[in-house]
Amino acid sequence: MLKRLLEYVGFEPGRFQARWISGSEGAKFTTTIKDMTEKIKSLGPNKKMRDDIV
Amino acid sequence: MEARVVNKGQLPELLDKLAKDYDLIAPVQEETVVLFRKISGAADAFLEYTNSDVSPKGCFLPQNEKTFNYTYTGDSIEINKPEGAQKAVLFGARPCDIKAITTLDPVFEGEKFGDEYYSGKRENTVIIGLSCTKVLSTCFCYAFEGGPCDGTGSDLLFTEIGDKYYVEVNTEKGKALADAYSQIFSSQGAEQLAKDKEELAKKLAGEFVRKVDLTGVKELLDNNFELPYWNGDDQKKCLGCGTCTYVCPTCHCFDIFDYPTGDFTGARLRCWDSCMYPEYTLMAGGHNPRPTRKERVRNRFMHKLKYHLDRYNMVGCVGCGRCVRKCPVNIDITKIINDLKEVAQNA
Amino acid sequence: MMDVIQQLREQAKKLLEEKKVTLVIGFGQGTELARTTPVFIDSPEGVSALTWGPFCANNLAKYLTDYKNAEGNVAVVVKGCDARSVIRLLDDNQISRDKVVVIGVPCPGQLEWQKVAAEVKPGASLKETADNGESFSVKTDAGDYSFNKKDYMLHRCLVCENPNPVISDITIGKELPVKTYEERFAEVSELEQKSTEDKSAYWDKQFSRCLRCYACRNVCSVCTCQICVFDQMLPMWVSKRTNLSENTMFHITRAFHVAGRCVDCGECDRVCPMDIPLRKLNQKIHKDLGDLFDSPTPGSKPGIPSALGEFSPGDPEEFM
Amino acid sequence: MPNNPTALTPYPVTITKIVDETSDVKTFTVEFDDPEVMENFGNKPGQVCMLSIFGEGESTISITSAPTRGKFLEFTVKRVGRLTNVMHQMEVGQKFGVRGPYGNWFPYEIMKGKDLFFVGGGFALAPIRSLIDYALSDQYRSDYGKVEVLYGARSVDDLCFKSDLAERWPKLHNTAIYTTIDRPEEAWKGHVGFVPSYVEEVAPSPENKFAIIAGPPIMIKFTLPVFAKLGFKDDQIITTLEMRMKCCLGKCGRCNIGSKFVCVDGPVFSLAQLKGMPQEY
Repeated sequence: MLKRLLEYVGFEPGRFQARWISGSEGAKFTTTIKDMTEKIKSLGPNKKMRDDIV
Repeated sequence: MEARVVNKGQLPELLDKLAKDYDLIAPVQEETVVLFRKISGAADAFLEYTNSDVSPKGCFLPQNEKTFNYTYTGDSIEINKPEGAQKAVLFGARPCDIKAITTLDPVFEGEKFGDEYYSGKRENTVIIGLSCTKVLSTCFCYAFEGGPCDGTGSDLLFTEIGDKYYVEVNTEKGKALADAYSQIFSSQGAEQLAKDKEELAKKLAGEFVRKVDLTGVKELLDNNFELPYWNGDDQKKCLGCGTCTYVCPTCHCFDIFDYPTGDFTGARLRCWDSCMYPEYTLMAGGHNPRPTRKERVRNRFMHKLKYHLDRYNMVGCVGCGRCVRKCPVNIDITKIINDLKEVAQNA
Repeated sequence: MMDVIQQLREQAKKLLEEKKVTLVIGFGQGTELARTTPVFIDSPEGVSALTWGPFCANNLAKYLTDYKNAEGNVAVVVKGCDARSVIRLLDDNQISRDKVVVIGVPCPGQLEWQKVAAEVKPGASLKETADNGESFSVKTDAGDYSFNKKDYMLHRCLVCENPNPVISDITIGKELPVKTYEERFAEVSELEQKSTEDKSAYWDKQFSRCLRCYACRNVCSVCTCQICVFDQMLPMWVSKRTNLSENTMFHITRAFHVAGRCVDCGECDRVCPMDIPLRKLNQKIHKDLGDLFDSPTPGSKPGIPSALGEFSPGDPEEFM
Repeated sequence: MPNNPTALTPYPVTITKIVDETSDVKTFTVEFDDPEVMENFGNKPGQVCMLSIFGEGESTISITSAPTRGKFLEFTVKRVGRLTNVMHQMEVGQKFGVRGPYGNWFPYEIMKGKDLFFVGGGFALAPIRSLIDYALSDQYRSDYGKVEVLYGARSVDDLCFKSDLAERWPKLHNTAIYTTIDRPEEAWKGHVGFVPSYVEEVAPSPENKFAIIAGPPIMIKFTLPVFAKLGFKDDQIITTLEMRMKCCLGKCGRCNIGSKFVCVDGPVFSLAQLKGMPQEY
């Protein structure tokens, strides 16, 4: 739901991801993080909600 | 008083020039909302409005303002203030909003303390007013000695008459600006237009539908803090949002807090705050002098109708009608004034 | 609608006289012809202040939580959409059923007061209103007007699901057929189709106007937290700065916080002084709730759990 | 006149001493990095300052020290919120910001030639301590008559300014110090009981005397009638108020009681003034 909402207000698909990983699923954790890092790198710097002080 | 004439057709040229020479702040339309923003030319301006949704007070008291940047490491402090105010022109503000700025002046010029941020912008800004051409059902500026064509507080006041603007020069600052653009500000035909403006003012003065009479209200409030009236429907229906205070042209409350940008750096900011919020008066120890909506609603209206008068000899309301229009539950200051007047008469 | 007003006053009077309630929350004539204002009536003599018509936009169920600890019972006048709030508040255990008397009034739609005010002679006073199916007639002392529903109604009324109160102890007036003027999620679908950049630009423009007056939050009938996360000072999650970043944060959080509980009454959208289309955020959530969990509009039936507050093994699991 | 009349900008100060008064109250002694600022500061007893803890914001704290005690300022701070929490973690040598002084001061000119009877409860001895020390200073001691301080706290652990109460003040000429705690405790040989009843016991005569009261609202509420019973007039009773403040310049709006701003018209008010103001504090 949140993912859909974020994409709806203009975040790129994939910028926000949620995964359920158990403590015993080491391999899944590694691949997820790898995928996520690659995805984020390919998206480039975030443009939404950049902090300007005033 | 001196007067000039500007052809309506030349207004875009004037605005474009002003935008080039100054920071030009003028009404713009976004969706259905009219608000004041810095514009880059005549094309952005929207002048066919009756009253903007947000007042131009933000020109002088921005909703967010940085008072300084700091670098703090525990044993060293460095403070950098932002640059001073830029030369600016506020174009197209309505007479009620300009009058509202004159009610803010004594607050920020202060009895003991001034305010460099406010005064800096105030001194560097030329205010060009724009007379109203219509009166809304929520307008009641006449009740506070204002009027749809009243020039109080403005440096120049434009009044639209036919295909021309009649321009009253109210201050030296205004005169200097008019002289600087003398190819646009002519003086031909000003006399006739002066008469036309009188007519227009008279006509508009007859169009107010709200009867607002402050007789006896101040005296009543002077002598009665605990009026049963404040237990009434207004405090029950108030939602405690800050709409009335944020759209109000005379509300000036603010909060000051730090915004860290790194481990050792940050900015101190001053942002609008609203007396309708519960945490507005909440002290760190947990005590809140105005704990419920009743006290907060009372405080807001007492401030408008009594406290501001006591301190600065000016009513804290100019009759722009924004809070009347925008309140989600139709709490209406004119009704409160009239109700209080009735209470005073029956007392 | 004079007969509805008459019956409303009679019923309210009876409730107060028989001491079944100590307070009736209803609509009273506002200070503008086309506006009503909430009235709080505690004596049988006061019932003449009650009114009804196409200018009763407020959701009075909002006030029920103010009186949840009051000694007496409270009666509240609700439209179809407001009744959903009542159900939601009951299901959330915010109010107890035996302390509330619901006076339901089938609703023919509500007009946008600013649009009406722009047409009516300023200062005119209202005499009578009537529902003519596709339009409302509004009689004033300065002449009669007709407003067709399609052009003058609040947007939320154009896609109304429940003209008839879904919960009611006393129903006043005849049941009305469901009538919609456009596809419920038409606007949301249209926006969904746009590119990420366009969506982002659209919302940036909307959110940058926000004054953070919190009217949308405070008017919300299901915003029932004692201390809102946005008011909290220890820690301060969101500061008082009104820049795009914090405004976006506020609006996403607000919308998501009522996800699954928002009854789609559209009050947030109506009260926004800056005309930010807040309901488009909430509707997106409604649409997704329907698509993913087959969940009806919260509050439209008693006892349906919040889709996000309950787990069922059949739930879609995109994140596993 | 304050030396930075327009600015919201604080001056850097360095902490030179920290005294743990109780488990949650500390007194910070600070000196301005620029000695000239201190020269022109001109703080008077009863005035307040805005303390800047960078990253947390500002807070209004009364000056605990009298200007007669030296070229430093003392602030007694109870740990209650965000800012004070951070402050309590600071050490000697660290810096923070101070602007001020703000507000009015105790009417020490009018008080000349009179006896002074101070009543303090808990940590609220802090704001009146500046006047006690002012009146007890070598420079001005002859201007005032007898100086009496009646001070109460919940327990021995909650007593602030212990060295002042037990050593410094009693040794000075023509003073009387009365200390009480709310409930009996082992090893406490002093008076036990609430402040209002102790005032009644001590029974100061109203003649040629000012009573200066500071404490929690509940203590003030029950102490005022005692003074009335003893024959004190409303203008003989002086107190100091507290409100949430942001600018301390009379602009940010929140500290008003009726038309008065506590930050510029207060914090010091006589009971006579308070009676003419709305009961909203």
